[in-house]
Amino acid sequence: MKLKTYILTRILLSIPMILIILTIVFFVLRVLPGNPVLAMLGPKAPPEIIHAMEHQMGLDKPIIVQYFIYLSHIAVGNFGTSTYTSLPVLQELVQKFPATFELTFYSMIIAVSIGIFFGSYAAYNFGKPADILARVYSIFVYSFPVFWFGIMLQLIFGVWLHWLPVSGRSSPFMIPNHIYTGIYSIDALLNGQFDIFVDAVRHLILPSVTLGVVISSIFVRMVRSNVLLALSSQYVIAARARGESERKILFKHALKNAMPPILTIMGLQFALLLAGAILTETTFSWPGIGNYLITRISYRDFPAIQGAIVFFAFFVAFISILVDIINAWIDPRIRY
Amino acid sequence: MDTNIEIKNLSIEYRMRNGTVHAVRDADFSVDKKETLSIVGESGCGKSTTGHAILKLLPSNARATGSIIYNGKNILTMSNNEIRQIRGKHISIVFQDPMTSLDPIMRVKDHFFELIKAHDSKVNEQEMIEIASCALEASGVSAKRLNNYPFEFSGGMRQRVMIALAIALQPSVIVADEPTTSLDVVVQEQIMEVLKNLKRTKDMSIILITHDLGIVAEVADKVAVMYAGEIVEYADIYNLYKNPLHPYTQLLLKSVPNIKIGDMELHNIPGSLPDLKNIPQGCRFRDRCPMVKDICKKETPPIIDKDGRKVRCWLYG
Amino acid sequence: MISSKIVKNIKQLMGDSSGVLFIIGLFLLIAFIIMAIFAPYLAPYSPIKPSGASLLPPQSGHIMGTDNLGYDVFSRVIFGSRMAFSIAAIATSIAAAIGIPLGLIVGYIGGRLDSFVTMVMDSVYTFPGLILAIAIAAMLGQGMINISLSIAVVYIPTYYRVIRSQVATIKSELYVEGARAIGAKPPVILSKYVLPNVLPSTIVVLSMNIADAIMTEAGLSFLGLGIAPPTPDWGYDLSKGQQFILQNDWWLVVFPGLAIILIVLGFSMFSEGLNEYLNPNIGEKR
Amino acid sequence: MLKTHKELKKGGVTLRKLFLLILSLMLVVTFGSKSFALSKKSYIIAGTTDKITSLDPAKAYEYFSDNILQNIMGGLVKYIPGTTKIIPDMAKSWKISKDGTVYTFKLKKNLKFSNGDPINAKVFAYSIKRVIRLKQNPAFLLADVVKDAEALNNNTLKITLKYSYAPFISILAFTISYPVDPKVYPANKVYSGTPVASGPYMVKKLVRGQEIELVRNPNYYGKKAKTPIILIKIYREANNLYMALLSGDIDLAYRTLLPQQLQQIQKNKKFKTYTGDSPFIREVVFNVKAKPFDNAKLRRALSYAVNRTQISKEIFKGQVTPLFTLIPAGMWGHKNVMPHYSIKKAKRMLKALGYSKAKPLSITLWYSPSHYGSTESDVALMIKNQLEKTGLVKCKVKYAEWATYVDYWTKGVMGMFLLGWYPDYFDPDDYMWPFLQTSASPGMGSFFSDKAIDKLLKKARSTSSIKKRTRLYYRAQRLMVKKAPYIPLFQGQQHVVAKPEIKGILMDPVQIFRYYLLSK
Repeated sequence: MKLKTYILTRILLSIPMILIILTIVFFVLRVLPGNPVLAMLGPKAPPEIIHAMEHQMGLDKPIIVQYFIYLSHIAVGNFGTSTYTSLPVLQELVQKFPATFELTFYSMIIAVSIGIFFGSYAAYNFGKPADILARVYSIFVYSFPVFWFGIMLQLIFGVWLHWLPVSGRSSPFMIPNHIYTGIYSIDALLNGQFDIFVDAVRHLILPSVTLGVVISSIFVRMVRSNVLLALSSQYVIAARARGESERKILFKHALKNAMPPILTIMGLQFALLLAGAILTETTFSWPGIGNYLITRISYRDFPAIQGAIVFFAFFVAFISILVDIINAWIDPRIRY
Repeated sequence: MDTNIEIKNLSIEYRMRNGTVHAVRDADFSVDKKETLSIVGESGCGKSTTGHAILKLLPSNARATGSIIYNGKNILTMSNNEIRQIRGKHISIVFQDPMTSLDPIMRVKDHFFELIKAHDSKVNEQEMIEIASCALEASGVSAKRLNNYPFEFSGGMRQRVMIALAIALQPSVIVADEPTTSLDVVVQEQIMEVLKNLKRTKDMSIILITHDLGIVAEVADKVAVMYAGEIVEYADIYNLYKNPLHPYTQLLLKSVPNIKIGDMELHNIPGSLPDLKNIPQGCRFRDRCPMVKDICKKETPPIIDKDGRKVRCWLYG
Repeated sequence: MISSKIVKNIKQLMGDSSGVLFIIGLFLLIAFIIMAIFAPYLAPYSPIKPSGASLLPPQSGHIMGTDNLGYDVFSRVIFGSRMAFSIAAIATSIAAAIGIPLGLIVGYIGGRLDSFVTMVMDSVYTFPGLILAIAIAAMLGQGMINISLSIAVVYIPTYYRVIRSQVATIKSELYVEGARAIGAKPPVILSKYVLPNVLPSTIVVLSMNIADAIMTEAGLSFLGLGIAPPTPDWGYDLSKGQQFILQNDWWLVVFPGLAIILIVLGFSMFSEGLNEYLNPNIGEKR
Repeated sequence: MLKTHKELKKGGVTLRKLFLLILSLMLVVTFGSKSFALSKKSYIIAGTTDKITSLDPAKAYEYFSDNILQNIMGGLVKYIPGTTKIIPDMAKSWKISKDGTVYTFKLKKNLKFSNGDPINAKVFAYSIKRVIRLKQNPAFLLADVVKDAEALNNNTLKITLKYSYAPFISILAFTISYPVDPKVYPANKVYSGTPVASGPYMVKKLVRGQEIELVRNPNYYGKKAKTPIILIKIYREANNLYMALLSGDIDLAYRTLLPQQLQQIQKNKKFKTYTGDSPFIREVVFNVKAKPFDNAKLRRALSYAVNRTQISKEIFKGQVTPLFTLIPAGMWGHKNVMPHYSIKKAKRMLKALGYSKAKPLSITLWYSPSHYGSTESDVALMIKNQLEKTGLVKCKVKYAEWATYVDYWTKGVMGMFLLGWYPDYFDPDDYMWPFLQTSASPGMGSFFSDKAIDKLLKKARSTSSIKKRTRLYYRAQRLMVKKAPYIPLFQGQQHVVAKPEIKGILMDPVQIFRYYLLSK
């Protein structure tokens, strides 16, 4: 199978998954108590306006009809209109997405680097103090509630030491001149605005370290056990028997071979990262989709809640496709 | 003849969660230049462990004592870097399972490149391809397949690649650790042909680890018979087959009706290996030995020199 | 059976790191279980009635201080263990009660049903659990049962997947085939041959899940979707305490936070140790 | 062979170099200069936890949206800053007909919106009619009283009322009456784009839940705003706001730090705290149609058990003032009439109603956890504890998110719940009518109805003499005590915490926060 065909098949395979999540989300939210129309119009709205609005939103139709309307709307990229802001939900989500992406991306980089270096180092020093340290680290950090850890970092580096900003994505007026991607750290570099780049990175440090470190606990454990498995395999012994240096054995053979399972699990853990992102975003006032979702829940803004969750579903699906493609690229066996 | 590698008093233990396994005890043997030594025994008797010890490839929970002298130096006390320079260039090994011995995500040529670069970083790619092609052709694989991945090869072909890798830098010793066990009969024959050719054409000693007495008869010059971690008999091939001394060797040879047939194995002897975690006093073979005496249960037999042959049995003491 | 094995091998367990983990984890868990069972005897005050002035720092009489309404933090931490265990237990047992039989039956039957249910389960599994729990918790509203339910939904696929994949392998093994050949009915085969074989890994998953469930509950409480006050709950107390940490009223955050960290630590050490004890496949080869 | 060894070493060196490079980069980033593109004097950054819903005057109906509108728009009349006195704004003068139903306004000349479109009588007529047509939340303020609005000529506006209505001029000072640009704001749809300004500032950028950037309106007819740019950062929680303040991210915090944070920062010399009265009130609402709250005696008994001083002191650190009527202190007509805390009386009355220790009164108190800030659960719990202190009450506490809460109270689901009130216009009428008048009280979830009170309130509306109206409201308040449909709890305060260099912070009794007076 060519890589292209493989990618196409993989994308087709993820459609049912998205459909299932869409269905669950739809029916879960439809049972929520609280009339969204009333929430939108306020208690003093006259009944005829309420009915008109219900009609306009299609809430007076049978639920199964509503379901299919909803699916057909999503298929054409219509996520509905927020009852809170009267803006198209998709537009709001697209506006918030770069922030979430930036946070998760940098957290992932931190988590993956800690995971790979610490995990493979521990596996390589199996049973030695470094290994025990890695295990203690992963178990300990895993039990940190994300928001608790975030607050502690805020306290230490923001409030006490005044080193780093504790909330938001940028200092006032420190926004890149031209927005290409919406990811400030990248846009600033594209514009050549170094001061803005520094500002964006300063804002990124605490939230992405919070999320990255907490997630890294899982990665350390996972990399350790997979590299351990790879290190005990015959081809590693064979490479050693050929006179290959230990460092090369670790990186070229063990780590590279451990990569497909690691990547697959990392792809799965990406879901955990997103969940953590919601807590991190709320802790650091990071203006992303997680913050958006939590705010809108208190307003019973149905289309927005639904939209945010659906958006997450697409994001997760996209990442798992990406992971599979990278795997296929690393490991030729998958491609064929 | 010059001695190429000499093993003295080699003992190896594995420390496991539930006790210590005494895998090899007091092994003594040597291999001369151009000579083929065969280590035979049932599976689990410590012969592979001995083979791996020669390249210092034992797992981290293993502890080896004694000495393995190569070029006047003890391999067991070498630093990682010293042994690294010997592996693949001076002593190489062919493993039992060719299916897992090649890195699945590396092309065949990359395996050769890795080997060559590990020992001489100055070689350019053209030279490396030449060396690799040469070695592959010598083991019966077309040089055209250098660009293939391991999973595109059959088991037999992979073993040929492994052999090619082992001989590429013209080492003086090759350890062949049950090179044919996991292959089917026809392929076994082919691989043995390759080994026999090597023995003829290249200037190297081979340590052949096997439980196949047929193969032993075909290629070995000397034989060390191992049982439960001990070498029970050590002799040249002619004497061993003509007049086996140790009861175990005798049983082995009896269980093979025709040594010319290559696939006879040792499972015909009643009883099983003792538990290597807690070995009782006395001879390790006594429970299966037809000629067992009282002393066998009380005292461990020493190595006895008989007519220039070595045997570990009270029958001769 | 397993427990007697454990006792027998306890000395041997202490010999390596996973054994130490297991023992520490077990010790922590026992401490918390005792705390939950004997909460009324251990706690000096009622957790839902003011017992002193507000915001007292730790001192004799209030060893963990009091919160802004004068509730005794120590008593709330002790009673909070009940909530943690209840939610974790209810959530994981609902998840297990649905996930395990479903995995057994679907895995045994196989075919199209299998691929359909597996697809549904995989979809839920790959979706961020907390986000799903948030949506469901927001829908169901406050209360222990509701929170447990929303957490349970997230963990059903975990059990389903573990059980189904094992059933798929076990059902083709010789002794199961044999049982089928002599005419044993599917329920008998499932309960007599398959279930005992999948149980050990289920126990590991179970104890890992409990740790996860406690974390998820704390997360929900942090987002204001958890237990309604004044019911003692670590997650709620922690998020409430965060409003005071900047005034250096540190005890409101440190103690409930520590309780969460320690109980999660207990469960994950316990399950990690158990896992390596039951499946000692990695490590000895190298 | 030897080379390999060297290479290994070399590899180690490059790795170390890379590590150093990353480390130094991190240091630069951590301590790097915070160079700003603008001079410090040219902007002020404010922080808040409030949220914006709509900036269309026809829809805006909660504090923050209204407050922004008050800084970017203007109306016919306005309050003198720092007082409750109303003066002309876009109007030059006005006349009221003798029967009090026809208002005729003369407008100032050459008024312009920020986009250059003219503001004239037609624009006003369009805007008022648009509000009534759109029937959004605050529309009743105009719809209930305005019969018609028409432009007599470019500069003359005539508004006809349905009946004589004394507080009408106050309504004209409220955001609902602000003119909007007919070319931009559609006649039959709420507008959700960037607002067209008529006030000192205009909105340059609005990111919901994140920030609002205000810049000077070049076409403003009045005094220009002191500071060119105001940036308002929006935080999710008081903690985030407090931390931003402490770490110097913002120049001032306005609405709403937690009481304990405020208490703490008052001791901090790096900041200045400003405190003023607020017209905001909080109360417990009884649904007088729901059992057991349909009994006025029971409601009174419960109101004796509530200790407002404890709530004020312990939860709000004294930052709120106990209130014993619906009209806040500082406003004419205010009279503290409701009974003070007396647990003895509460016990006696409850016993008289047949409740005992063995058979306590079992009730549920509802609250909404985030709408009134995170202190709300504490208020609910403290009231619960106070009621239970009688020993005759068993009180459960339940909560619902705001949207559900609104749904619940309009449907009468909740029998006893916490609510707050921020006035639409500064007049006692706005504290009495919506609570007690038969047609309005369902909107408050109380469903209270009393013919005598209805009559008094109606009369007070159409009377213009303040003296007479004061007397009418006194009588209405005394009548209310007997029925006790509400337990007023306290009256808020407004607090601003700012860096000392920020000038122009004005604590206004109407609680209009004027960003255009700020400077540094």
